[in-house]
Amino acid sequence: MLKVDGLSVLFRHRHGATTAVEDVSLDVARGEIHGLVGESGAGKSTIGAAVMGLLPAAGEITSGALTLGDTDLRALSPVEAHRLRGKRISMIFQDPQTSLNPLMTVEAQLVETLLAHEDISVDEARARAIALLDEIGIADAATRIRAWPHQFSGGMRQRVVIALALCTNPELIIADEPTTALDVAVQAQVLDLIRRLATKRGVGFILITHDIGVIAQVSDRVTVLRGGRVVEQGPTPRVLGQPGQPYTKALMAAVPPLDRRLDRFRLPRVEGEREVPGSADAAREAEDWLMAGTGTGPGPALEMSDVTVRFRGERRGIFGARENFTALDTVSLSVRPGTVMGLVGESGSGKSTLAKVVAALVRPAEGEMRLDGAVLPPMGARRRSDPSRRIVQMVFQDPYSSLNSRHRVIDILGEPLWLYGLERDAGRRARLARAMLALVGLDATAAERHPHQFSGGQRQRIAVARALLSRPGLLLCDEPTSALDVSIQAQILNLLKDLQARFGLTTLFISHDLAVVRQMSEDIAVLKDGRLVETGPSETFFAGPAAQYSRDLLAQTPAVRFGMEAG
Amino acid sequence: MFNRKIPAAAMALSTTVLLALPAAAETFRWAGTTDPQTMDPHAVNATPVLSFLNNVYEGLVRRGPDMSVQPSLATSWEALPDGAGWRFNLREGVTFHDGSAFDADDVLFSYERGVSEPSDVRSWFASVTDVVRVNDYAVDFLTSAPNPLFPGSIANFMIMDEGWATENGAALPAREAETHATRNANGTGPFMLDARDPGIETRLVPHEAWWDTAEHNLTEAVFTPIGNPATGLAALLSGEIDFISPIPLQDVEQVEQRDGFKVLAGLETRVIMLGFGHDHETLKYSEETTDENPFLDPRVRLAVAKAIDVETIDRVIMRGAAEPASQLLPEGLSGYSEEHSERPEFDPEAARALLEEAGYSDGFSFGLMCPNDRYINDEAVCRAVASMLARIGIDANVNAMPVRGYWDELRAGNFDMYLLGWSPGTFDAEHPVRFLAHTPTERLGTWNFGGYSNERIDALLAPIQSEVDPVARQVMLDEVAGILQEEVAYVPLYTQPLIWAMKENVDVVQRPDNFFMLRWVTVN
Amino acid sequence: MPERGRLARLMRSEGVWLFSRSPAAILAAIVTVLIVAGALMAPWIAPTNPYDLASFSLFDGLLPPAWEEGGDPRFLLGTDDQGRDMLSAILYGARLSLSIAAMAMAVALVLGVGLGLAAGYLGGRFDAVVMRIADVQLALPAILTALLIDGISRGLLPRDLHDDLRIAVITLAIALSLWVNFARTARASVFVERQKDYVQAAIMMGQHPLRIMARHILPNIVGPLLVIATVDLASAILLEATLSFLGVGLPADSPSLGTLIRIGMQYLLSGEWWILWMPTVFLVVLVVAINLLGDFLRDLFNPSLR
Amino acid sequence: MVGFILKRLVQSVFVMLAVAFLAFSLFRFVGDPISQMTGVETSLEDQARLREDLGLNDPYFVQFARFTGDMLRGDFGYSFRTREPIGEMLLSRLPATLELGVVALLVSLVVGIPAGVYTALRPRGILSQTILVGTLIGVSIPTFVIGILLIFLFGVQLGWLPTFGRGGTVEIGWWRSSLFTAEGWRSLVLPALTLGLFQLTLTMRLVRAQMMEVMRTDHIRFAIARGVPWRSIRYRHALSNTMIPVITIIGLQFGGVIAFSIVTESVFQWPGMGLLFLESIRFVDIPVMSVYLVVIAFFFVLINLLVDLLYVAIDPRLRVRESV
Repeated sequence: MLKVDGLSVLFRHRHGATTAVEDVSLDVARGEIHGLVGESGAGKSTIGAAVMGLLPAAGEITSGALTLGDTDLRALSPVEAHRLRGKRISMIFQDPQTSLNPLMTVEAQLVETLLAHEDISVDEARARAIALLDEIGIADAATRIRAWPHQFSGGMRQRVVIALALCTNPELIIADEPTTALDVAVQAQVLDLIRRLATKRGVGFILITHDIGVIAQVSDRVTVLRGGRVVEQGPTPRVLGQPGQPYTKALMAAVPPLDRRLDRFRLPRVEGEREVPGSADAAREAEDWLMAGTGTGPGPALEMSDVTVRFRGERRGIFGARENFTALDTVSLSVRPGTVMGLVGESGSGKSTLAKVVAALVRPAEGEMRLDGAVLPPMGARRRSDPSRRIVQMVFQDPYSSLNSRHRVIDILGEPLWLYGLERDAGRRARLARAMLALVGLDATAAERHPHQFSGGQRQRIAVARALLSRPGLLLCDEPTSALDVSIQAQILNLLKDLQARFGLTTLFISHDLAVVRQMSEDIAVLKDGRLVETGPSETFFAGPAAQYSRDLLAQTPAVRFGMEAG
Repeated sequence: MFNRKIPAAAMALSTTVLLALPAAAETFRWAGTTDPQTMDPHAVNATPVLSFLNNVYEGLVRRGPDMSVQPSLATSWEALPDGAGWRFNLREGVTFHDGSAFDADDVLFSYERGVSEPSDVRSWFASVTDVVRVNDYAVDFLTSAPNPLFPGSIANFMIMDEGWATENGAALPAREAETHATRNANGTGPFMLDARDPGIETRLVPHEAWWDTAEHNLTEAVFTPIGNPATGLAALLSGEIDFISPIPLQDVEQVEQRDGFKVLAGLETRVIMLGFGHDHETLKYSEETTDENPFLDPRVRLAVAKAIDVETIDRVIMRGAAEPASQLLPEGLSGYSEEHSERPEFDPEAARALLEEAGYSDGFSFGLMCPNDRYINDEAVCRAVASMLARIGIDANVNAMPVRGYWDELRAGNFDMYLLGWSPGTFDAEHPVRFLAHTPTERLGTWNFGGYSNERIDALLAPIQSEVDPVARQVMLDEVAGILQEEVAYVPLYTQPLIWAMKENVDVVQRPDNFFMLRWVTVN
Repeated sequence: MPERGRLARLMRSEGVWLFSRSPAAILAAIVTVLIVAGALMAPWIAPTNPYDLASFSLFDGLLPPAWEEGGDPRFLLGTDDQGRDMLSAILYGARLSLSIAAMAMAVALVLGVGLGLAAGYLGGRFDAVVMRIADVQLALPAILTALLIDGISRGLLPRDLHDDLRIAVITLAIALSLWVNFARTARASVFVERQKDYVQAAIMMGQHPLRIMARHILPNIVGPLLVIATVDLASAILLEATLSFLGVGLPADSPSLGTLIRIGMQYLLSGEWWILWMPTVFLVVLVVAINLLGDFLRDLFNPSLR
Repeated sequence: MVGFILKRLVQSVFVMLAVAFLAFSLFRFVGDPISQMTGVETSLEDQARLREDLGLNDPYFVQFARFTGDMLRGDFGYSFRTREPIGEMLLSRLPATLELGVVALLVSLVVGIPAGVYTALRPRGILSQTILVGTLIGVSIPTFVIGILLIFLFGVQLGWLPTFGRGGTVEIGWWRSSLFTAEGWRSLVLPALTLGLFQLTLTMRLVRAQMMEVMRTDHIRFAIARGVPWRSIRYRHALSNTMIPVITIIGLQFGGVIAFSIVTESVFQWPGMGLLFLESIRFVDIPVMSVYLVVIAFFFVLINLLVDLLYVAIDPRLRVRESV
């Protein structure tokens, strides 16, 4: 149905032009789901945009043929191309929150799209829209259709987006990271829906994602991309099961397995990969400094008893009074000294709130916290000079906003040393900061540069270095790698595992990804809607979870089960 | 008592007007910069109000086109024996706008109202001890001392109808809250108040039963205030209004060049002068001379007078429309001293010599206080004076300010030299002496901010006021003028021009007191 | 560890490239630099010193520009009613207007950003109070603020001190009517930055709130503030002209551009067109240039528009 | 809803009180009203008595308490100049200012929004650049110069429009309007244009920036990807999302319109509250000044409240509460 032959795309910008996609060929048959996988910057979205004719202004197709059935897409005039969009090819975007026009009802948007391509009456259009919503699983569609987009949950909204893309029975739908913004449970349902539409309606899908689990679960064929070039292509079981190319192998090795725990990700070297090991002796100097600080013993034990957090509800509109929203409900938890406790739950379960309570960024309504037996004062009560300010450190999720883009790395790293009076002399502070950079695997020249000159992975390394420079006892990691590509994630997880093991840091590791949690934590706790559902050693948990909710969670997490030999 | 000089233009016109027959009837639209505050003739003693109300109300006497005192509601008046006062014989058959008759009671009521506490015209009756009703049509005004000018001085004392005022609760002028008389009127004048929208528009229509013959041919007169001079000029040039006063001096030439429009440039009875701080021990705004006040030395004051080139100020800033002045009142008014009509001539060298003689060869700096929105081009004149004085080494730093705060600053003595304009209410030389030359007391010398004091002048004031023989009176006035000139109490600069602009087909009479009389307006 | 020119270096590299591509911005920059330089060097390049009363005489009053017939080569752009050389008056006037506008801007910047930053960061009652004060300020027209301050300074200060403080009075009046823009913008930006992780991290580490505001948040909200600054600089100059028109402006013997225009207004129809038009055109060119620069900065700092 | 409005009204009382206090403190500093109210020949004694009668010698706070007390009872006091009740004066001048302000705002919206949309959709077009620079020049010339120029061009040279004042007014109860006669509209054109020009540029630039921002959002890209006709994308999807933030800013700008009206009214002799305020300054008519400012503060707060309510009415996210 869709045939892409030798596609190359060029992006023009102030330093000249870079080739985003080079000589990519792929074809998608009716009813086939073709996965496009690769790390960020591999050119997946560019290919999708090129097919739709929606390349950004600076982009330009330099060569290659794009044919849909017997229509040559590149030969179309802008008017013809626009008429084709929605009629024969549709597209779905990543974030359902922003994909729908907030000021128009779902009905208005559906009817408008239908009338754009078919001359049918408004009533007919509405009837077809309602039927479509029913088909994709929105209960009571007839009344729900008149609702506004903000009245739908994330998952439901993505279903509406799919309905919009589907309503004009296109031959091909390009889905760009359709499930990345969704929770695991909802992601599973959406992927099933896509599977059903492909087989039942014969719609061809191009499924663009960086999540190999999603590809494994639902795609028929897959193309692995790196730097705009096709690394490998073929039926999914073969490509993922027996990867031919070294890059694919490395990619698969970096995927945290759900079925067993590795002591460390074994990342084979891939040519062209710029791995810059920090100079060994500088790293050792930082290590000695840390060892001198934390002493021999492991990090402090953290106990939380009946911690409850209530937020004054968002003023829902001008009319209603505020109702309170309970984020955490009498959570009691204890982290053994020097161990890693994994905290897992869907978005909105309160896992981040818990970390923020420990970090005194959120004020608990009730409950008590203790660090090695001593009371850990909550927000408001914890004075700025309280020793726990130094002992408890946190690594945040979004690498792009956790570092102040106006400061140099040397300033960012020097701040804790100066603040906690660990090192009076400015020169010594700079030396120590460079040493710590080496310890986290970055070269000393990074010190003079600004955060925006680093990749996501490197920034997280800097964030970890900042945390270590206050000689912490307790490290809180709030989804530190969920924004990173799989291979980078593996390196960061290895770093955290090594540092935790070597300095005995008590760590609270938060993630929505069970596979990642399994690799990191000795104990595990599962949160649902602010309540602790289950806690215990992780190996026993993964052997057979006690709570039904945990079991469902485990079942729905897409796992790469192609009998792949262990890494 | 008027000689040829002032106001020639007015004289010529007044004769022709009497002969011209009223042509086709017209609505006459005219504008001015400020709206009369009130329609109550006794509430505010200010030119804009009195000028407007002179079209609606009438006094016992009135002033003609040449400022001569003419009979109005009083047909004749004679001095009572041995200067005890004046008897006024009232005109019979006069009716107010609402038809009620006019008689002596109305005069008595208006007098009581005029001297009441809330009234602002009490000062006119300072010399009046009592008013006696002789009969229905005769009234006596008894004065504490012989007052030869009394009839002329009450030309603006307008008579109200007792019945109408008392019925409508306007027996007294408004104190805090307005009365019926504030926005309504019932006079005997040639025009009736048809509509009054304060600050926006006031409409007058002719009073059919007016006792005098109407010389105008208007069917309706509409007054609108226009604050911004440029907008006012545009209103005239676009034909929306028929007459406006004043227009900026610099636009006179342009208006005259346009066909269909004309300008009447006469002189107002206002002399612009510089005053000194006679009672200031030291200069208040000087950077370096803070221990003495050079202006106390008459030679320094004379130097100031000689350093100012009034001819050039007239040519450049006043476009030649002003008239150099030598005394506190303009030439041509009664009591003007011909003897002292020479002003110190412009001689910077002599000025520097005088300064040297007085011991200020290297000059000094001082504060010159001026209004910026009171007189025509007041701020520009101040800056010109300052630059001329700078040329002889005395540096004035000019502080021009809106008039709203100006009088307080002068009363508080915040100046070393100040600009002042004075228009004598009684159009006689005694007026400026009473207010500007006499030593400041509760009632006299109230505008003598500099605190100038001279026993001889103080002594001469009373005799001047009561001297009946004009020749003897003039001798005394000449002596006063001589002292003021010799001591340079003030430095008179020029008589301010009066600029009226109108359409070609409009004929008016321009009176030097800047009163605009509708009854002499014809639109042909 | 003060971070020195890095921020500037970052902007320049990106800015310079963008700058070179938009002709309007280049033209605006050249014009602004020329005018500002001309104004600052007025005492040296202006033919005469219009503030020195002895340097000009009434005889030279109302002369047309040199190229018109009747013009005098000594006065390139003609003279005003006082005989002041228009060119020098405009240069000195521009210097005064620019310095007033710049000073007013500085005061408004410090006051507005300070209050806006604190209101945004502390929130709660302090924020409500600051916003209500902003409401009060917005409700008062600029002329009233000028009157109030002029009146208060006249009341409190000794008389002679009051006169040479007139410039300070006007500056303060203009500053007071401009600070609200800065406060609102700063407050809005702080709301956004506060949620970001680098601020949360600083709070968690126990840094002093003032330090968080000054070293962490402020450098990140410089963008929008700079845009407001250029636009407000233009409106500050215009405001000074309007205040002069309403009679509350500067004394006539040390004229600013606004005063020159007010004086010029009186000669609008009377044939001496240059007294009004020379300063007005000068003011328009200056204000347009500054606004164009403002637009360029807004696009520079608003990546989505690039 | 009621709670919200009550809270805002309480805040508005505070704002008005603060403005009244500031306005009343003018009492001491702007000049002495008595010298303006009496003639040249009035004796100092009479002036002193007048000052006593008007209670101007009382201590500052006594006068302020009396002033606010009367205000709360609806008695706005009397003008020093014309002795008229100030409430009546303002009421007679209110329609002129409001009508001028609203028409000026309409002009700025009717021209500003389409111009903003056009320059957003064709940023590099020649016409767009000329519009941008043209309006910039318009805004750079002081308002009073523009006013006078328009008067001389259209009033004097061409004679099409009246040069001053407010013609053709029709009385409807106490509201004197100039919207019902051709003459009324002719006298409105020039002042509304002068007052509107500044707002027009502001509105245009706001719409332009916001529109360009919205054109980049996901839901617009999704609409394009669905093949929705361009006209609907631009004017139904993009423009409606553009209008929300623009409306709040325009609401705030209305305060600016009132402030600028002072200059425009004085140039056109437009009998509105702005002109009354200027005259009261020239005449040191303090009661009128103080009451004017409090009324303006009230309008400003009222407009803020209306804008917030309008915001809710337009944006369903705030209006409809329950979520599935």
